[in-house]
Amino acid sequence: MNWEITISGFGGQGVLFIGRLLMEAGFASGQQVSWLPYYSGEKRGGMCSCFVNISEERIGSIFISHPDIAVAMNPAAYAMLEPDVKPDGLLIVNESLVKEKSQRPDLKAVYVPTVELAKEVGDESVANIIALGAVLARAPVVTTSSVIRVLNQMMSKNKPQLELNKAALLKGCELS
Amino acid sequence: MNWEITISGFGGQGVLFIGRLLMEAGFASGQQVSWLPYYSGEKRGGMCSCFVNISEERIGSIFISHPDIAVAMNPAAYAMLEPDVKPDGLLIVNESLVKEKSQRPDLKAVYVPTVELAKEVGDESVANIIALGAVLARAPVVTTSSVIRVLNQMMSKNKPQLELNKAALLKGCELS
Amino acid sequence: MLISESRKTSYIVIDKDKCKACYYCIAVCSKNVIGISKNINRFGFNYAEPIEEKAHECTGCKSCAIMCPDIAITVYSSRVLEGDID
Amino acid sequence: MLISESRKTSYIVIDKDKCKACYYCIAVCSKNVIGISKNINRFGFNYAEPIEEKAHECTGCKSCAIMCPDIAITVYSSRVLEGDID
Amino acid sequence: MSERTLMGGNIAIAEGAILAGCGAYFGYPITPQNDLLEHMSVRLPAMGRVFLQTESELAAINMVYGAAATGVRCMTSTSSPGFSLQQEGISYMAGAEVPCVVANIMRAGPGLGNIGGAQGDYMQCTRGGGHGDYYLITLAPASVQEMMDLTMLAFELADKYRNPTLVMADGFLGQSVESIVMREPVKSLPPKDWAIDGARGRDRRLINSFEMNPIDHPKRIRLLLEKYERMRLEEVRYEGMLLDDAEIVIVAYGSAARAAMTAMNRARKNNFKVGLLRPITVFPFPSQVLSDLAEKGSKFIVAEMSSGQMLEDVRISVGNQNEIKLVNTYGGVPLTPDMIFEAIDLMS
Amino acid sequence: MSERTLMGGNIAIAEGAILAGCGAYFGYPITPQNDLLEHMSVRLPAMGRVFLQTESELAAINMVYGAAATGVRCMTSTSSPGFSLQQEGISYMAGAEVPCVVANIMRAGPGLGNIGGAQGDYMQCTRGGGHGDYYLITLAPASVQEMMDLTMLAFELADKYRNPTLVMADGFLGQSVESIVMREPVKSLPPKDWAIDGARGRDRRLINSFEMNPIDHPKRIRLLLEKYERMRLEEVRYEGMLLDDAEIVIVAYGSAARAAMTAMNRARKNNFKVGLLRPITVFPFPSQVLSDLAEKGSKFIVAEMSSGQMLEDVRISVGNQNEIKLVNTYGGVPLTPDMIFEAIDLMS
Amino acid sequence: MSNRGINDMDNAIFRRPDIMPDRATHFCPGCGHGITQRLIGEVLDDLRLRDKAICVGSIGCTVTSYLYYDVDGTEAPHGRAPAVATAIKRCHPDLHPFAIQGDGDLASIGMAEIVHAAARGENITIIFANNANYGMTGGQLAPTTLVGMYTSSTIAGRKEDRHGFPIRVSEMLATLDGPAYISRVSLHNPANVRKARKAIEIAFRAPLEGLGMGFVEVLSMCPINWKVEPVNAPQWIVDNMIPQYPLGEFKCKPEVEELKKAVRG
Amino acid sequence: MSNRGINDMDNAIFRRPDIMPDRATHFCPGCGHGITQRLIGEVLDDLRLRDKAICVGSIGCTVTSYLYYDVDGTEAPHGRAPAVATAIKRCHPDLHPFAIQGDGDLASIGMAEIVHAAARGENITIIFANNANYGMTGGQLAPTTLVGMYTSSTIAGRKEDRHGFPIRVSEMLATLDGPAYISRVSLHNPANVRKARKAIEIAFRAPLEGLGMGFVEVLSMCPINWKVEPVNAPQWIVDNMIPQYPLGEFKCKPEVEELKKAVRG
Ligand SMILES: Cc1ncc(C[n+]2csc(CCOP(=O)(O)OP(=O)(O)O)c2C)c(N)n1
Ligand SMILES: Cc1ncc(C[n+]2csc(CCOP(=O)(O)OP(=O)(O)O)c2C)c(N)n1
Ligand code: SF4
Ligand code: SF4
Ligand code: SF4
Ligand code: SF4
Ligand code: SF4
Ligand code: SF4
Ligand SMILES: [Mg+2]
Ligand SMILES: [Mg+2]
Repeated sequence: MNWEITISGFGGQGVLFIGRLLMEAGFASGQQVSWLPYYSGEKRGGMCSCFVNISEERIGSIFISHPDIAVAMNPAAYAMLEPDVKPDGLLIVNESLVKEKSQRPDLKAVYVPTVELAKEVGDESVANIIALGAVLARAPVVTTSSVIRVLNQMMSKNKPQLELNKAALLKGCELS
Repeated sequence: MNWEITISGFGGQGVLFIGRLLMEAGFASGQQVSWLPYYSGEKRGGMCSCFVNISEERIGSIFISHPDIAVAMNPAAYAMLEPDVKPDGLLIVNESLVKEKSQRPDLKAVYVPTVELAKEVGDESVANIIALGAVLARAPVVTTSSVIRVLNQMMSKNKPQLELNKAALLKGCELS
Repeated sequence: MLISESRKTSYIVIDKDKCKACYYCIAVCSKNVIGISKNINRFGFNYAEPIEEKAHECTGCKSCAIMCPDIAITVYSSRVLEGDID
Repeated sequence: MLISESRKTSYIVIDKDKCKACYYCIAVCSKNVIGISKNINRFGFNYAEPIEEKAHECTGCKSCAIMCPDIAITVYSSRVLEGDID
Repeated sequence: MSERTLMGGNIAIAEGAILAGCGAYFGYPITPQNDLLEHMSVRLPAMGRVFLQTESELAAINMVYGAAATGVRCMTSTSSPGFSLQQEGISYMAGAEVPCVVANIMRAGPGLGNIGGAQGDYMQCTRGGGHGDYYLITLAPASVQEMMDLTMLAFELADKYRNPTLVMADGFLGQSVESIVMREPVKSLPPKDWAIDGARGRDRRLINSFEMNPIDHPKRIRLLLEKYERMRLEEVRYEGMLLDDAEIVIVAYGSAARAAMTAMNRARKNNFKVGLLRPITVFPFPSQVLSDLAEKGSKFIVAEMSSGQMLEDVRISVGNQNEIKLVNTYGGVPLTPDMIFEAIDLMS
Repeated sequence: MSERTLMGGNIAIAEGAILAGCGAYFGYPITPQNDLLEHMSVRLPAMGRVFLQTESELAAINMVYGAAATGVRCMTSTSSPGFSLQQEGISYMAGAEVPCVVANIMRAGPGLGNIGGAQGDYMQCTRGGGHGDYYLITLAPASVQEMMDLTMLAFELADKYRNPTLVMADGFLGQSVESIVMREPVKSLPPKDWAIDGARGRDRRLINSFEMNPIDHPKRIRLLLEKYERMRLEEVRYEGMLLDDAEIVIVAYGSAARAAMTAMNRARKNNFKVGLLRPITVFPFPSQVLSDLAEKGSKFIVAEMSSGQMLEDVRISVGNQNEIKLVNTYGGVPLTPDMIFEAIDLMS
Repeated sequence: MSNRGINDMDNAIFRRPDIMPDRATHFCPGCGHGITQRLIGEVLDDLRLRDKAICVGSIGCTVTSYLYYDVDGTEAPHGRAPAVATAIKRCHPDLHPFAIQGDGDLASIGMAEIVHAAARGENITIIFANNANYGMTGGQLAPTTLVGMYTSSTIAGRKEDRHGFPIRVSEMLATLDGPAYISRVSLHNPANVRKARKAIEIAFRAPLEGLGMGFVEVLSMCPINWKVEPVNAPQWIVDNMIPQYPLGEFKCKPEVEELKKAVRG
Repeated sequence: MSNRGINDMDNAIFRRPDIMPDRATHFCPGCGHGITQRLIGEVLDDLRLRDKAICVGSIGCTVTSYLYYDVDGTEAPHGRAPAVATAIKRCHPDLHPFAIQGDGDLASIGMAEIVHAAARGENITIIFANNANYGMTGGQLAPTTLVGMYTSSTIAGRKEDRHGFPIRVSEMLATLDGPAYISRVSLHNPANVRKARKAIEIAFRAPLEGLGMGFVEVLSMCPINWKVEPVNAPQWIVDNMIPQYPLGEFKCKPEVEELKKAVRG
């Protein structure tokens, strides 16, 4: 299987970070991976995307035009991604900012109030992690525990931060 | 007829100037002309050549490899030009500096003690004009009077200079 | 109409959609007129806003506006008529 | 051998094939040791040369050499033995 | 009829520019084009136009950018190393669609090389030169007359396409003197409704090569590419000599073409059927005429003062069915009629 | 077996350089390669090697010149506008035969353009770039692994030929992260009996690109040209995928080749006989393999993120008998597998 | 009492300059460039320069400075704004080109261009936004970076022996005969912003009068790359920048002293 | 008497420096560059730098300066000698790169490189041969050309309003913290040549001791482009150049003052 994942939102919403977590987890699981940040518009305040491939085989395009999984963190991202997701693909929508609903019957669209849920676990800064959890809950791209291992490593020096992130991840996963 | 003329010597020997005079005279006589300076070696103290075409027709190469007329003002120029002059061509050799004699039977080689003759007319700085006179005396490339007209124009503000140059030109012509 | 005196008062208006929450304005206002909003603007910033209870203390010194990098602040001066109007 | 005293005298040598005839040397020599040759060198310059009659007046001050842009001048100092040698 | 006069190649560029209404010149000295700059330093101020000797070729090209953005016809001239330094600026101008003329009087490279004439910047001139996708019309004069005429044309084409335009000549041509017919000065310059000359009574204008919006940027580039396509269709210029019956076609430009002409004439005297195709625009390259000649079965001799750079364009045009031979010099050595004649002789 | 690790493309260039014994880095910030410079700013000094952030790209390339002249392996990295500014310096190095590595992480031009990845400097990279006759081996990595491997190779080739060598990648590749196998550090660097490292106990040496003597200059250039000829013979590198039965050959390099691979795989699933020819050296270009494929009657799709610059090399290689189609983007827009697939579909 | 204290007249005593279109900037929160751009906008208004001014964008965070003024604009390659502005002025003495150049742009890659435009006494206005780093590319070392200061390319701080000494550009340019007016100001508090406003106005007026280049170095906040909260950035200037870059005038031709009298504030 | 006054010993008290091969220069008659090159040769001899020195040719009439020393040499593009020398020194602290840069090379196209090498305090030696024009290309205006002076690109003389003001490079660089030693000397008479010799030696010693850049500006004759007879060229310096370019030291770090004591003359 070759998972193609696109995540988009404002710069500052942690879009690149959750892409990176996915890649790291995929890599740790022995898969081929690629990760590509992509800035559209002004660097500051503009749109920010990242493309992640996680695959059993040699990876072709590092740019993804039709993702298997898409995460739309803001309205612009939703407008951009919704038409492009592969048939039968998964679309995670940040319901806190995006008010639209997909009309595509061939999509698995999941609406997640990331900000609200993030607040529930303690801080709205982890809204992105909530969204990542939602991905993991719906698609067997990488295991939740592999992501947690990555978090453990990355945040080994900042325990509270680590706990917050883990909590958010699990909260996101719970939504199934 | 297309006259191809090459003049070489040290920078400072007035090589470019006599080429220019030839060109101007040719131009004034309604011919097509071209003039090209060429520096070989260091700019200062190095070799200096100029190529002049005077022609009835549209001129091809502005660079001349086999001149009809060559003027060698110093030994290096002689070594360079002597083998290249066209069969039946004219080679003017500055005898004041060049001690060699051409062995080519197909050449009209003329040895002119330019410096000495220049001194005779008053100043060794016009050795180049002596050589030009020698050219005019041997080859109907332009008329002597057309060169004098050019000199008249160029030096109208410096009478002694003009007279010196004219004298040198005639001295050179006399040598026939 | 009897106007006993006229007094100048001042107030500021902050364009919340330009504010980037640097809070320079808050730092320089000696009258503590400005505070941080609980709400966020379209950039996602908790923008600065005049604190209602303090707004009238504004002296119109313009310091906040002068320091605002985003030209989010306009300062108004009002002539207030004091006295009785019948 | 009786040597009554020893005196330093100096002289210069000009490498005529390096000289470019700027004549700085001539200008700075307070003893007028240097003149212009009637002959030209391989560049075609009338090079500078010590004037025979003046050569012995050279003080070895080196000014000429110091000013020579072409390092054409070497200055020598000789110890001259004065006295009678038999 | 106009008067004939003697003129140096570099001076003819300067005078051609003046006739074309060049209002400003910015340049930095470099051999073999110092006389061009010096000529401008006298002529332009005398006419109330702008001359500035700049601190570098970088400054020169950016001043040209600034002046051209205001709608003034303007130019710089330089030689190979200086031209390399101007690539960023030229790329900016192409991106911002600013018309100007750059004269590159080529000398021998790479590096400092020497001050002999050369044609080694052909690729740099004909492929845009700097970063990004752009092309410049590149005019290659082969006589002093053309130095003047093509410079004047360069200003026209620059304005027509809002693009920098090159006059590319070798140093030999720049230094040579020939007789020319003086041209009439251009009477009226085209209006420039895009120029930034002060937003008096109108909306403000911008001249730039940057789009914040990543969607608009490719759009902009597409327009540029369409422009280059139009150049390819409309601006090809060349001179053909004795091509009708030619079995061998010499392809040469600049002073190499002059040598080629002599060689051709000599060959004709020896009954070789030789013609000459002289590109006047090297971008756009006269590919069609070459491929037509190739169809007829010609052989080709490419004569140039470089390692064989134009050869590539000839190859693309001709394809791989016809014989193509390169005759060349480099390192500041002039190409002689002999060398070309020898190649003709061998090929016949 | 070596360890796998995750690494960014630009970082892989830096680490590859370090493994290759790069003793000095000189560079100026420019997006999208700032992380390369920043990485070097930490790594090199920690190893006792030289890192210097320079005042400009001009200074950077000339510092590379100076360092390389002393025999140190060294490099700079930049992106398109900065690369344009370095052409004079690169020309000097080619002329003086000084080996070094220059990484150009291309962004969209012309001019300021934008910071999206692009392949618009192809002509500039593959035709020498600056003034005069010279060429540079140009390596075009298509993965993070190759960013490392080809950088190491670039240092080898630079020394082998005493010539600047380019690593040319698009900004997308530079910013991407992939897993790679770390390489072993190069153990011994080649001796340099030409380097100016102090004339201790030997005759003095000179590193320059200028010959006073006009006779010697062309000789020198001839040696250079022979060197480029050797490169053409010995250094061509490419990857072929599924070429044996391919009726359509996609030619693509860099991240465009990655998109092409996806498109090819999709096409194969749809039973189109499609192969991929991925030049790893774009100079020297793998012309022979292309002309062999052309002989077999293949059609070609050239997929690149430029206006069609590599297209020219494909045309020269293939000749004018086979169909060649260009699929491209520009202005910082990534090339997608869709676009290439569509072209395959149309062509089949 | 109900009808006491009625506002009979609302008068904006501070508002967006007319010449600045109503759009948000692209700068980071607390970026000094926003203040500098506004001050220039005020001067453009006051001197009624809409028809004359040409905004020359220069590469750095102020590259699109032209977006914020309703005047003609262009965009110079990195470091070359003084060259572009020079040509505009030379060709159109009636126009008034100005540029906001960053410290990377002006003091690093563009050093030759600023020195020469200054030496030539070009009648242009250069506002030199010194934030001691390369903002746009992510906060690397600039020629103006302070000794010891962290940047993304000097993560252990600038060290004299390895990275050299910060350049005091105003002092350096003041050795030239060309410039009419050179001063250094800071944006760290309202009083200093007012002084900056005044300096900028002089830097416009002097070249407008043909007296030579007007040059103002503005010490400017870059909280994001200084890694400080915006609200602490002004104090960072006071603590770190002003000791190295003292405020004041470094050049003021006598004719400019005259001009100053006309400047408000 | 015949045997009186015999020379028993001939001792060259002034001769060609050992490090300078016996070849003629390519300079014009009376060119100051010849003197400068010789002075450097003397210093290379005295400091025994044959094994360490790297002569960086820079484009101008001194481009082939490396031909005149028996040391390793290279050739920088026009204006870039300080960059080339910087890299050599950084990579080989044991080597000692030096360059003779013309005023076109250093003060015009190479302004950014010299300012930055100076600001960084690179331990290199730069000899700045100021002859107030571009010698090599035929005598055009240089940034150092004097007001009123004829050049081939200012045939009516340099005018401040059109061509700007001459740059006093030494004074300008002296505002930087990096250089160890900056002085201006002249070649117009033997006494001044002696001073020049001393300054050049200090400019070598200071960076050799790691104190920063050694920089000497040499006012140098260019008779051919000044259109004066060589023999009048020294006076031309006195009359025209020194008033604009006063001689003296502009920077001397305290440690350099110490060093001076070791310098002869
Ligand atoms: C030739 C070139 N080199 C490098 C860059 C990349 N670049 C863009 S802005 C910049 C420096 C910005 O710093 P500064 O001038 O201080 O402005 P700031 O962003 O700090 O305001 C650089 C190096 C470029 N665009 N062009
Ligand atoms: C990039 C570049 N631009 C221009 C030149 C031409 N050029 C050679 S030397 C020189 C200036 C020489 O003047 P200066 O530096 O004062 O040295 P001088 O000859 O007076 O000693 C110039 C402009 C060049 N070689 N390279
Ligand atoms: S100064 Fe301006 S941008 Fe900053 S917080 Fe106040 S209103 Fe907002
Ligand atoms: S104008 Fe003065 S008093 Fe009023 S809010 Fe602003 S800073 Fe405070
Ligand atoms: S100073 Fe030297 S070069 Fe000049 S005239 Fe005297 S010996 Fe000759
Ligand atoms: S050493 Fe002194 S005295 Fe002797 S020739 Fe030279 S200048 Fe004259
Ligand atoms: S990076 Fe710094 S200079 Fe640039 S916009 Fe942000 S705060 Fe301003
Ligand atoms: S032109 Fe001037 S600087 Fe150059 S060699 Fe001649 S005298 Fe010396
Ligand atoms: Mg900055
Ligand atoms: Mg000079």
